[in-house]
Amino acid sequence: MKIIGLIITFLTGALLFYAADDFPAWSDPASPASTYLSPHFIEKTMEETSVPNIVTAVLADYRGFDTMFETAVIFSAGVVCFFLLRISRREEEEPETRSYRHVLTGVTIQLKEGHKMPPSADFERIDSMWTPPDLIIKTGCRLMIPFVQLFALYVIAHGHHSPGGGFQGGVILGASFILLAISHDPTTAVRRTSEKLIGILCAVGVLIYAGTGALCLLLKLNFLDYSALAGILHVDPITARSHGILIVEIGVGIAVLATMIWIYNNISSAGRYRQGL
Amino acid sequence: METIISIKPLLAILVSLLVVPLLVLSGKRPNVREACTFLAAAVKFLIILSMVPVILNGTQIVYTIAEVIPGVAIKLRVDAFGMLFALVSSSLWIVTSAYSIGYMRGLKEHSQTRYFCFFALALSATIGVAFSANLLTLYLFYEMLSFATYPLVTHHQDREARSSGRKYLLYIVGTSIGFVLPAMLISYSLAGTLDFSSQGFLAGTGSKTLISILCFMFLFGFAKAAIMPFHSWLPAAMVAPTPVSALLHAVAVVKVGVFCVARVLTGVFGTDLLLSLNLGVPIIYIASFTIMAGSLIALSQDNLKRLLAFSTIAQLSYIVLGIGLLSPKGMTGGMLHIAMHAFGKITLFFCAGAIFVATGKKNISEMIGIGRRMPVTMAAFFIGSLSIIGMPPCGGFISKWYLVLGSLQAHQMPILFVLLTSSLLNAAYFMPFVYKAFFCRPEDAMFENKVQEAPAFCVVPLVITATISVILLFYPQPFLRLARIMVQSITGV
Amino acid sequence: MTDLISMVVAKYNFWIYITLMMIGLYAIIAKNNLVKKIVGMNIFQTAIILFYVSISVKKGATIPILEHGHGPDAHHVVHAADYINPLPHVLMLTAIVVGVATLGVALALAIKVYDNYGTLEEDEILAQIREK
Amino acid sequence: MSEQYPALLVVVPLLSALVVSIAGWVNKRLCFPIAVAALGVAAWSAVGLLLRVLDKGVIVYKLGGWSPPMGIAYYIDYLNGLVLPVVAIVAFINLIANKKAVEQQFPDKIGPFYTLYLLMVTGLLGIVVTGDAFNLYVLLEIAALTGYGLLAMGEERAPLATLNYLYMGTIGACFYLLGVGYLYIVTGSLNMVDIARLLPPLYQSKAVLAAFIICMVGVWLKMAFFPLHAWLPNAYTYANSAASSLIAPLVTKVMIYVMIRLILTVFTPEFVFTTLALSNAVVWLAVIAIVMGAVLALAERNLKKMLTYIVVAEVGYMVGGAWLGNRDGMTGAILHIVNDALMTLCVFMVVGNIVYKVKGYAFEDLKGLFRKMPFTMGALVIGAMSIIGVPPTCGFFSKWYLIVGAISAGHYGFMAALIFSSMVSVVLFFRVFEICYFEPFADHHGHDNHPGGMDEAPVSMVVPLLIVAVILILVGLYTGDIVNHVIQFAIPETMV
Repeated sequence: MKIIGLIITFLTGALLFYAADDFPAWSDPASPASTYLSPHFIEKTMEETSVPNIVTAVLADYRGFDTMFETAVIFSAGVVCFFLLRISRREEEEPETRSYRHVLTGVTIQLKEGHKMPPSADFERIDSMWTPPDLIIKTGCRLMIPFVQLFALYVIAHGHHSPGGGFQGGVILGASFILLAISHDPTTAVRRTSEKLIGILCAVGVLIYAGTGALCLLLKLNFLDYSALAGILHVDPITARSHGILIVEIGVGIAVLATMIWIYNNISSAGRYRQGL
Repeated sequence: METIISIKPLLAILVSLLVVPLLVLSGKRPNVREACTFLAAAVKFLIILSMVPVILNGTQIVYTIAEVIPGVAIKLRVDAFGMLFALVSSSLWIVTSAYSIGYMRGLKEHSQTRYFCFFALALSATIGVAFSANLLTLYLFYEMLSFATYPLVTHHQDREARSSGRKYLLYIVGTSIGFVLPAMLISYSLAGTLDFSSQGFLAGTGSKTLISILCFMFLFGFAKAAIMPFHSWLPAAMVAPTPVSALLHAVAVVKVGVFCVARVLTGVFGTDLLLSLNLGVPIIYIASFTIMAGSLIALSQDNLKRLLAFSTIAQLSYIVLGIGLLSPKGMTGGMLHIAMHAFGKITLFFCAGAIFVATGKKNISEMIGIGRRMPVTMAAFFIGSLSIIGMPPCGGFISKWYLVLGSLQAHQMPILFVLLTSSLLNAAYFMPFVYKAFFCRPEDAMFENKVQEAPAFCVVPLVITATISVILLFYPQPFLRLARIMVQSITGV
Repeated sequence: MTDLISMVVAKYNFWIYITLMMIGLYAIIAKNNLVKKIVGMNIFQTAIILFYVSISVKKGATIPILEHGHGPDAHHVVHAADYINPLPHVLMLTAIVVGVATLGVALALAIKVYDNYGTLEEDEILAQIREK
Repeated sequence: MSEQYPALLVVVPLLSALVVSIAGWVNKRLCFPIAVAALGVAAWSAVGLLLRVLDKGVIVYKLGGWSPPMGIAYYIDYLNGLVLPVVAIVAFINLIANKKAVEQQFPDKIGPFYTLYLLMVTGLLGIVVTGDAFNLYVLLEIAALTGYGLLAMGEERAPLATLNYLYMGTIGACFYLLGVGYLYIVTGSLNMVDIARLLPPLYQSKAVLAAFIICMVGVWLKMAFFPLHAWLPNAYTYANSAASSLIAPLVTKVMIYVMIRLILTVFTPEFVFTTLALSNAVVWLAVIAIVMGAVLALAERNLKKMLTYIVVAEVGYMVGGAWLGNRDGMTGAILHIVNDALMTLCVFMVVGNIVYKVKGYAFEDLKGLFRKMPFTMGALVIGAMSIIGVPPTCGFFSKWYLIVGAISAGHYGFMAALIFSSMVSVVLFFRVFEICYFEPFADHHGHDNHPGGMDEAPVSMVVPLLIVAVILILVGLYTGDIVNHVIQFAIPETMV
């Protein structure tokens, strides 16, 4: 296998080296890629979409359709992880011992052979792998998370004018929740953002994007032609494009946020949503 | 050539196809089911019969089902040759249906519904072959027949049936996919059409070698014609219930094989092309070899049905021989032999089945003296064997007569010798059995001297077919006229 | 010789990406550990991203975000030569996301495989399958 | 509304996937009707598009209102106009047929299953309809990712097999992406038609050659063209039946479509068949693919795995046909996309029904099935006839064109391979039929001694299956119309 691998690798490499001969030199301003489409994007974006960040404009408008599917890709990854890994409580085998923790004191007790504790506000059920989170990390993260989230919102909202946008912001936002899960434990994080909420948010995010597109379609223009929104938003068609981009970026942000959390939860706990990982 | 467009040929095919759901639905009530079969057989026969006068006037009936490939449609055309064959097989289906009832009920066979369904399907395919207007349609129905008969051949679902079924498919489907399909496609590439025409369509399209190769691919590809060395499926297929052997392996399936060969030789290559390439000679020698070898092997058989199978192999090659002679009389003889042999051979198979139903015996050596117990059956057997040998007062005489004339016309003297010898061989394997059946010494007889025939449903059909065999000598119309019309359209004589 | 050197220098972005890609490809084909294969897969994808992004570079140009897009100075003429090509960046944003999604699915599958066989070494798994 | 069909085709399944996903959390019973409605609309739009193409010619749909090459455009011409309805209808029928099977296999995960199913169909439809090379990559990945998810839920070996598929699929998609990058670097465009316009002066460029080879290898990996097929049999065999009967008919066929699209539209036949001297070698590779697929199928004692090897062989048919470089071969390849999708659907649905009832698909599980499940087996017979290539089932006619193409290209090896594979298919299927028909053996004939009556799959599974079986024959009978009115115009006139 190793030798076959080497042969294949070198054959591929040789082909690519061979082809590179005909490529324009690095950073050549006269290369076809830089002279064919990109001047139009660079020079006309402002007139056509009123968005200074050309990448954002191309991403969410000129090639908005790609981006919608990109969001759908990440959504499907979330669904796939859930579909493959999630083990429902019914299927999961009941552990021999059940552990409970006294909320105030932190004392834990174990009950053996299927005994249960009557429901009470003082005790909460915990998994056997539960470990108490470290105080310093817990506090440090608790301080950091709001700022991380604030920054994420800025990145989403300011995507028109600076590097950023729905994906980047969504990832940062998702990371803040993952940080919570890491610094505390998954159950705490899941308690804040229930699985159902995350699952629905994922779909809603993409739905905002695709729905905006479909709305344009209902307003008698082509799919994703944001200028159709001008009537609803009471602005001129060019500004409507800019606003349309913002709407879909928010959708992307929600979808990415939710999917990051969803994938993390499923993969980190192998679908069991247990504590103490 | 005048043609009229009519849906009748399609109806003739569809009748037995459409009756299948009825048969399935009425599976629980055998009487209704058998009534349906009869009805379908009768309707089919009447539809075909209603077309006879038109055909006898020299007109052809065409009907296009679908244009599937540019230049090639699934298309039906009824001409004299097809009509001859359709007439034979559809009339015999009625008789066989009656016989099937007697046989299957007499033996309390399982899965009778399935049996009748596939029988009906097989008949659809047979008529389809007879009425095909081009090679594609022919191939379509040919394959349909191959697969529809598989459940019939393997009806008993035991190990023996499975191995026979394997052999059956191997030979028949293997050759049709391996030889006919590529040959057909090469022909299409050469000529751009596949429609049969009276002088063929391959003339002047390919090199001599290619045409010769194609010719042999077709000849051997239609393995249902059982030309050696692709014959051994036929004896193996004798594991099937006897009505299947009778109608399919004496009439429908095997005759479809020779019909296809004849059709392709006349309609695809054309007699002129074959004569100019001198391809008739190898064909008649291959056929002659099959005749002689088949007859010789038949001599050594003890199992009655296997004997009949080898006899069939030999007789089928008569037809190929007749076509291969490429002389008007020879071709007439070959085509006539389809009808003559059909009535004779089906009688023999009916007799074999009747004996099996009545006594459970399959081997000739166990049937000494059977003539005293089943005189009617054995009398019919005698008539049938006379027809096969080609002696008056049976129809077989006429077709053999034409074959002899044909070989004279084609200046093929060695063939005369083949025809003569094989007739003697035929007599040699039938007559001792008939003789022993009737005239053995009383102490050798294996049966009580008491008449006890098979059920009436078994006996009546075989009496009918035997009678028709005799009548055909005195009144060979309309088969003779159909054959003549066809030959005239091919050769102009 | 100098030709070769100048060619190598002029197109060094391609050499780097090809090398990276070969490393990734080799890892996918030849490595025994399923997670190492996933890592190889990511290197492979990253190499392609590198390739695309390197296409977009233009000498003397800056990132494709217009200065003074709005406001008082907004209506000045934009020169295409001043900004790098935005399109590859857009494409690679998509490709990155696809890469992440693939990684997630691959890891989920690896977890399932580990659940079934208790190992991630391919030869050990195959040995287990053969035993059955 | 009819001018919006191109958008509806893709957007309706996408939107409904999202709605189904939400419905999965709220009320599971809503999932199936929504999915059916969505795919119904998609199938309707696909057929509508085909009719419009027949009526008015090529349709261009500009997404976001941006005209190409700035924005992304859909091009619907005769080629994808034909493939779209096939994809949509196959997905639709399979969805309905597998309702019970899905409920049986994933009682808790109905929502995610239908979500993935719809996303997969979205991806496949998008691949077929798009006219943008990069957009195709994104959709390729959607179809692939959801496919991994669907395939991995199956038997114990499914995740490993799918993981291997994922490695290969990712390499394939990345190769394609790389090829697109190479085209972009030399032309500066991503739109297929635009690239085709810019390419002719560059035909001698090494970069274009490399782009072509890389794209082809990538696509071949995805379609499991021999010798890159190793991932396919296991991945399809161990998956659950609802997924395998969606993916087996469609994914390889859609990838063949992509290959043909690249050859016909992007690189143009002049470049592929005239400038490059590769076609003979590829056809020989296809010959090996067909022969090896057939032989490997013979070695299997397991119905589903046997069928997966047949899929591998069929890929060889289409690649070979497309690369013969003449009109007949290309016609055969395109026609076979349609036919093979339908017949693979038929046989895999049969496996689905068998698994539903018998819980197995090894040869020994099949004993006595003709008696137990006569309708299912009847459909298997028709599907088998089509794969063998018996008229009037559709499989015969595409084989016809392929062989005629082989003859007119003078490539007798390919013709021999096709005929060999037909014969092997006879053996393959009749081996199965023998087991279903003969065993358990009757001890002595003459009496009805077969125990057990009918035990057929539910009506909702059998009826769609029978519909597919009838479609197999109908498509066969209408081959002439399909070729004359559609495929003929799908192939550029320059190809003779």
